[in-house]
Amino acid sequence: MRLLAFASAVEALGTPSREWQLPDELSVGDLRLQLAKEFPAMAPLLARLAIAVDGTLATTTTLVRDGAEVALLPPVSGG
Amino acid sequence: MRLLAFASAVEALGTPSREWQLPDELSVGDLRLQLAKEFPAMAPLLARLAIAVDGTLATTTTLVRDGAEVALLPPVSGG
Amino acid sequence: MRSGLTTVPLDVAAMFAAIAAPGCGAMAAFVGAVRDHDDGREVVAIDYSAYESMAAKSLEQIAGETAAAAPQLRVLLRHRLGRLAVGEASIAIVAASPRRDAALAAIRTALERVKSEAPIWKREIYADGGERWREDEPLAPA
Amino acid sequence: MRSGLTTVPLDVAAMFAAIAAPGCGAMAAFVGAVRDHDDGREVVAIDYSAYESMAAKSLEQIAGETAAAAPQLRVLLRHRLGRLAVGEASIAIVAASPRRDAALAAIRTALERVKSEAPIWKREIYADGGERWREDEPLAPA
Repeated sequence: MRLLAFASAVEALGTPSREWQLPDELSVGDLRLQLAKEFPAMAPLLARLAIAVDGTLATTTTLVRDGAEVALLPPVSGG
Repeated sequence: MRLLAFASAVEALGTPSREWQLPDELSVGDLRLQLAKEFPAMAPLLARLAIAVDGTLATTTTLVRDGAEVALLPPVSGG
Repeated sequence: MRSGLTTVPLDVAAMFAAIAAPGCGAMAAFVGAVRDHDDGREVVAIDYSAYESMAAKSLEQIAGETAAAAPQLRVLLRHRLGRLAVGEASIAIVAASPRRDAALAAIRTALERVKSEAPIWKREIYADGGERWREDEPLAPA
Repeated sequence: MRSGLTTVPLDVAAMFAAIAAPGCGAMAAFVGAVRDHDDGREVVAIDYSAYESMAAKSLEQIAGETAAAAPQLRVLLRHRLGRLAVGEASIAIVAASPRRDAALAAIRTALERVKSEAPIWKREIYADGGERWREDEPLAPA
């Protein structure tokens, strides 16, 4: 999948965008656990992050397919 | 006094502005009675008219001195 | 730029510029324009007239009192007179504030007050050749 | 002109012109600009960034759904990205309607939705050399 980070999540991920290979299709809930494991700097952020899959806000049960675009979205401040 | 009329009151008065000589200082309440007498076309309008004396909205008891500017103000529609 | 009456087209961008301030992150505007119909009749123009001296004072007072309702709130309010074609703006109200709620509330408050407190009238000119004074709101004390 | 993101200065007059319609006598606007302070710190600029593809869709959706709330209501909503100095506009929302209540309600509704639904972030740049992400509102589903 392609992992995109925004705002403070960029620093936590170390980059605004990277490929990330995971063995299988998994839920967004499981993805959160994997993120905390693989990117420890992300762990303290995770509770505040929304996650979008292919441009749509995901829930814990949303499935992430291979090739998906997964965006890590801190609380927003537009306007 | 100088009598000013606006909107539909212009037609009722026959002019937007005229001098009007009244014997004495009088209240706006009495002025309304005099207007109805002197300008019969004004009578049906009077209940809807607000009256300003020297640029300030008057009440029935406001006194109109000689030389005052008295404005006949139908309901408004600015905006 | 001061609140008041004008016979030239209203310029909202210039009004925004006139009230902008580095501490005011929220700006709101209301613009009233001539509609092409009213009560089912086709309108081609509106003639706006006013008791000018009193209306000018009224608009300044409404802008000043509306601005006084919140800290750092700034309000500018201009009304156009004369014959306006469909689509032309008759009134423009702008507000600037550190807070968006204050700016949005200000334009609504000022608009409602103008509609009942300013001695201004419109005469609608219809496509069928007719004309009519609109006399909608009894003039209210400021 | 469409609702969405831009990197060039916002032009409220052009946005008003884009939504004007002969049947719409009421137009309202909200403009958000960079303030010179926040939480007591002096701000010199704000960097706005976005998840651009999703934010563009979100702004279009908010404008469309807000407009659908009332007959003949038209809404246009644009957000600027990049580094903005104090006083520069980051967002402009305009609405046109036959009714002033609908126009005024629309800009407030659209603004509140943008603040919680659009994936857009500001990073404040302070006079003391510091910088900080503002992360205020958990992103809400549209």
